[in-house]
Amino acid sequence: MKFVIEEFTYVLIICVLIINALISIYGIVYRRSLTKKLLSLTVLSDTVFVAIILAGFIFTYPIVPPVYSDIRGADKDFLLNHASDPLPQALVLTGIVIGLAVNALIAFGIIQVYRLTGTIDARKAVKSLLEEGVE
Amino acid sequence: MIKYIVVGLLVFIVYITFAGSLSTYTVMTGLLVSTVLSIMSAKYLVVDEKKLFDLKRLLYAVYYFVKYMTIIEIKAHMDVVKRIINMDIDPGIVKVPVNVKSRYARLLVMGSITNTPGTVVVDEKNNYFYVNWIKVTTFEPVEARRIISEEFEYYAYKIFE
Amino acid sequence: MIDIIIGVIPFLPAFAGFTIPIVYLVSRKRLVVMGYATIILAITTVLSAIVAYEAFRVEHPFVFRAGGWPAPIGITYIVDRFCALIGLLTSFIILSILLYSISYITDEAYPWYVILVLGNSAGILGVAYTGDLFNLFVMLEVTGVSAYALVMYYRNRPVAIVSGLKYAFIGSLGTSLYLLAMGLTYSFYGTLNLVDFSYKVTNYIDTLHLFAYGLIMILALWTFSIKSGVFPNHFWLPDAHPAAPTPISALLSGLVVNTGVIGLYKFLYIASWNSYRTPLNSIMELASLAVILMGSLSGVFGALLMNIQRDVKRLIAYSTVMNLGFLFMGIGCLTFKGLQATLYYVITHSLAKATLFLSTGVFIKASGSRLLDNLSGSGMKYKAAGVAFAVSTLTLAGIPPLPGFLAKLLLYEALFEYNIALAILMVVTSAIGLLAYMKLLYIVLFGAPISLFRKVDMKLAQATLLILTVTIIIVGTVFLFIPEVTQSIIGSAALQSTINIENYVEYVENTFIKP
Amino acid sequence: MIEAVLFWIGAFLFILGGVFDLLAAIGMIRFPNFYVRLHAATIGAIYGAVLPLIGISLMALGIPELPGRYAVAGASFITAIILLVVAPVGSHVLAYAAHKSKSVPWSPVVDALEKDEEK
Amino acid sequence: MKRVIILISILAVTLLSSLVISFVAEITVPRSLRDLSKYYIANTIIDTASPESVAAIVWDYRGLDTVYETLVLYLAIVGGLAIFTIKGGFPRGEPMGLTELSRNATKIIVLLIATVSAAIAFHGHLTPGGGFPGGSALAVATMLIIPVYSVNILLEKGITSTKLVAIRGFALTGLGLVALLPVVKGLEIVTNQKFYPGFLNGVVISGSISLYNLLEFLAVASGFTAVALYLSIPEELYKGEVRD
Amino acid sequence: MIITILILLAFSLLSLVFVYMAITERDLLKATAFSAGQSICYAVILQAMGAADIVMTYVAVSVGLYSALLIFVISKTERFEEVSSR
Amino acid sequence: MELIVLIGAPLYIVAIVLYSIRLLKGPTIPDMVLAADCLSYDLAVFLMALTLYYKTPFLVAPSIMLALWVYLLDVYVSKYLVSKEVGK
Repeated sequence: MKFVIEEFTYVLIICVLIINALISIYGIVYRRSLTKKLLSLTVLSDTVFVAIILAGFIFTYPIVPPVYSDIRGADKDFLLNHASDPLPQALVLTGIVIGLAVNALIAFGIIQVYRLTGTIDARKAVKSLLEEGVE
Repeated sequence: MIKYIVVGLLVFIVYITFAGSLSTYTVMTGLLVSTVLSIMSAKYLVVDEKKLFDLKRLLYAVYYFVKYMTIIEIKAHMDVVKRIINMDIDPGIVKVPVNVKSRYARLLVMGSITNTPGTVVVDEKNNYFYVNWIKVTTFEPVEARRIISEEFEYYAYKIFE
Repeated sequence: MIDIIIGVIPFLPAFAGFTIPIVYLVSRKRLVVMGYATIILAITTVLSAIVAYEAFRVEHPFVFRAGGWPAPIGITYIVDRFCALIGLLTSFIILSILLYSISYITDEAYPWYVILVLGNSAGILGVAYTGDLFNLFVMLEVTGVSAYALVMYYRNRPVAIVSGLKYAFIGSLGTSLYLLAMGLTYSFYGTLNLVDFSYKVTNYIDTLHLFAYGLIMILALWTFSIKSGVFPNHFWLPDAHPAAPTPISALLSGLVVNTGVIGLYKFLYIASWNSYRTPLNSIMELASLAVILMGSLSGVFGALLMNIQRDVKRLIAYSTVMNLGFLFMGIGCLTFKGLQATLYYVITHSLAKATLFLSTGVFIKASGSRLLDNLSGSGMKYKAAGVAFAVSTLTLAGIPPLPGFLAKLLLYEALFEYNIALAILMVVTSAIGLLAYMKLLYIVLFGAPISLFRKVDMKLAQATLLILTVTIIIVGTVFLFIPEVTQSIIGSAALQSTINIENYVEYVENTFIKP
Repeated sequence: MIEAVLFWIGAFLFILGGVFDLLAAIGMIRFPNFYVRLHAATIGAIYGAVLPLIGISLMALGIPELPGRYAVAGASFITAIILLVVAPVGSHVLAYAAHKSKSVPWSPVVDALEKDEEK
Repeated sequence: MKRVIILISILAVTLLSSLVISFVAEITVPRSLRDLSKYYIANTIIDTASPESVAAIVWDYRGLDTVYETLVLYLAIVGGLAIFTIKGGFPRGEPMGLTELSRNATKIIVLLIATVSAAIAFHGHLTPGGGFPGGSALAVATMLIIPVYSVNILLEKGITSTKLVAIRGFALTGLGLVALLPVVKGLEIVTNQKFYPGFLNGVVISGSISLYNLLEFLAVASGFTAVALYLSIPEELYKGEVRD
Repeated sequence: MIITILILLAFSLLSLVFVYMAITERDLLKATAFSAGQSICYAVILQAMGAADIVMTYVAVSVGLYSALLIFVISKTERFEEVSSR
Repeated sequence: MELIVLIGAPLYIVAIVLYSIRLLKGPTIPDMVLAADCLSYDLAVFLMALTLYYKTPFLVAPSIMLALWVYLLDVYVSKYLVSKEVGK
């Protein structure tokens, strides 16, 4: 019975992550407000991060961060069996920073769009450009 | 001068406690960080450095902390928990005069009032706290002070002034 | 020694970017900052030329291990002849773009501009050299972020900001999906290295892994098509490229779009050479078909839309869509000829497109307008820019002595081998494109001048344009008339990563194991 | 011996905190408007968070086989202190903003602040 | 109301499909690490003198990624500041801030945050944490000051954007130099243990990892503070700026 | 192990709810609060998977900096997604 | 030790779910932010308890950050409600 619960959890998380990603892609593509698009982008990247961490997750108790308690490395065997996977963590760390960078840049851009066109609605902004005429 | 040492010590203690070790590396970096931070921030944090090394105030603070966490809080918690169950509420904002003057004393009073379930400080204006009260029993400021904040102010006065 | 140089090449512009604020605060002179960046890029160009020379001198690709760690543990750069040539091309074109910018970018925000250009060049060079799938992601983001910021460089123009935002949204959506692909790669195959991945792919051929492999391919393909601006994801490109300052348009249209092609090369050629022996083959075929279809569709779209543009920069941007379509068709063939055509086409297209944009920039600055009609006759006014304009347009159109002809010829041969219908489609498409090019050429060079031209002082820019023009002509004549050179450069580069791929991969694998 | 005592005191505090937390959550659901919910939130912050954190700190001290137990105890104690500082200020700031912007409709028995502001 | 119905149906679909999949498909949950991560965990102390595997991967095994990731952050901040540049310099308006009480409390909280962030950054090679979490924590401290005290107080205390960009430039130059220095001795870029010492008088410093952490801490904190400064400039100033 | 599974189940479903509400909410300030809730859920999931490094960075970035960034953006632009729906 | 956490955890999880309902329903912004506050104070405790459950000292830091960062959210939302410009 126990094993079924674990498999169910695993599958459920994967399903939830897929659906979260789909909802946020919907948000990026179809929602009109630029701020909402930015928010959806953050949700999408967060979902991807959790998915990557899930790829390195192992079902064991207890699960600890891959850090030695002392410099001599006495608890090596314990860590080899109970540590979480360090590589996806490193990848996600890189990914978080990069996502933050891009989102900060986009936030600056959104504010500037509002200053210039007076709207943050993506379609209205494009429309106002057409009315002005492209140079 | 004393204020720098005190702020630095505070920072150092927080640093060591957070890092949770007493290795050479932690102590060295802790000293560095506490020096830098105390030089940067002590002049904004401490106004009157004479009060800092007064043992009596410290003892009062400890006594107040223990008493506050046990007796006062339990009373207030039980009161509000009862209200959660029987929904006996009459919310309102009453005016409460404050007599303590110094900034940290006021902060302590405000924190104590807010941390007691049933009362939340909404604003502070002209020596009055405006307190949001879950069951308003009196509209009179002085009477309200007696119920809400007299005890806190007594200790705040002892500790900070 | 050479592998240390390889590691330093992409890092050098990045490091220069880090130091620019200090240089600016110390000097506060535009020429100093620009000159500093130019010197750094010149050094980079020399170094990448050395790498390219060495890559053709020896048989095997170079492997650089960052931090000294062997392959699946650390990051490696794998520089074969293809990548080395692209690296040389990139650094050369960026150097000329920066030289051009010295006389073009004269407003106050120039330090930011220089930093962003340096960062962008670091990113493209990194994409070209890297042999690690996750590092490829990081490099794509370096390229992407600087490109978004550069598109938004004219901060008081709504067009620039809105199209830059569009680019940023669609680009970061793409890279998020690529990151997901990296997660899948790691979770299913346990490696992130290109060559290691290509070995491990064949170890697992159950249904789940097949599915994962297909998903990885789809996500990567989608990302690269966004980065290159190819058909289903081309819509951001014609907005973003014209909105930027002209040197940046050249940078984006000439080089940044190449990142998708390089990524596809790494995925389709290096990472999956091994998959023909297994059931993965069908997935590969599907991927190749998808690439070719996307390419041909975007070729058609680009060519048709080119003909109805009135804005000259938009016209050239649509030409980029068309040419990237051709590139995708070439790289999707998965054959020796396909890769050969792709490599030569990349070189030609980058050089010509950069030159075209840069020369148009002179006219635009002179006439103060981007409408095609207002530019008429400006080519005669500025002789050097006019010559560069003519040469680059004719190159893109594929007129015989210039390199564009040979590129189209090679592509035609490759496509003919794959499917004759595609070859014919490609010829028809380039004929439609030719119409637009001819219209452009006619109006700019021989049209009657209708507007007053301002006097612009862009000597350095014109000199740069002349250098680029001479390069194009040399490349065209040498490669067309001396087939041995073509064979020994383009051919051998393609040979290395298609027919001799097993030696290639074996060598790389051995270098990994060797400490 | 002392460790067992510490452990059980900590455990008691932890469970007690959980009970109070649950009560506070029920209060959050049941109370009619923001100004009343503030009081439930206070329960959640003080006896629902600070107390169990102190409990965890005691528990960690009471388990000799836990690696790095002083780190756990110290960190949770620091967290408790920080919460004690942060929670009232957060509530106060929110109440201030809600009152100032008049974004919460309510029917108080008396509103001395509004009267004074109208003056 | 429509939203709630859709939400409930999505939840139901998710639950049902995962139930069905977990019963039908043969799924094995992972119970042991991959070989590659086993290598990382087993050898991190020998290879990099750092007991923290994640820090070892981030700054040593895959250090190049992280250096370029720093470049991405740098470029994004530079791009943002390029969009927001103002000619006249910052305004000195009337500060408004929040209530007096929250100011007094924020002082203490900022000090606490700064201490905690320093602890996180300096122990990056020993415990989870490092330059980036620490730096963003310090940035949070300054970002607290902005709404509570108003941006003017920061400017009056001499924390201007020029200085911040300069600090960031110096920190990043240092970071680049740390990465680049081993090349002088003919080693690969971002080499750690062959060039930098792992121990100093018996204290673990893990070679370049702690250096990177320190520099990244400074760079990230100053970068985000600059971003927050620019974002908190009142909008009226840009009205005239945009019309030019 | 049972608590890990409990956390994973509860918080993944909760995060789905938050994501849906955040994306479909018209009031952007409320959407920001929902997104903060979603970040908190993800942070707990990550913590339960033993990724402490990530949680520290993630909490700082996603709960703190993103919320602040979004509120900055909202305060400088519009609070509601479509003006007419007000 | 596991037992204690095992007994305590359902209490906290139920509380968290109830807070989340308030966060989702919350008719006004201050309600929602207050719920987010309580949520993260709770989680600070819960994550600390998880540290005991996993028997490792390295998971302690996130809870302190959770408690601090939500204060940032509070302050920003309040400032936005009080005056539209955050930096004033």
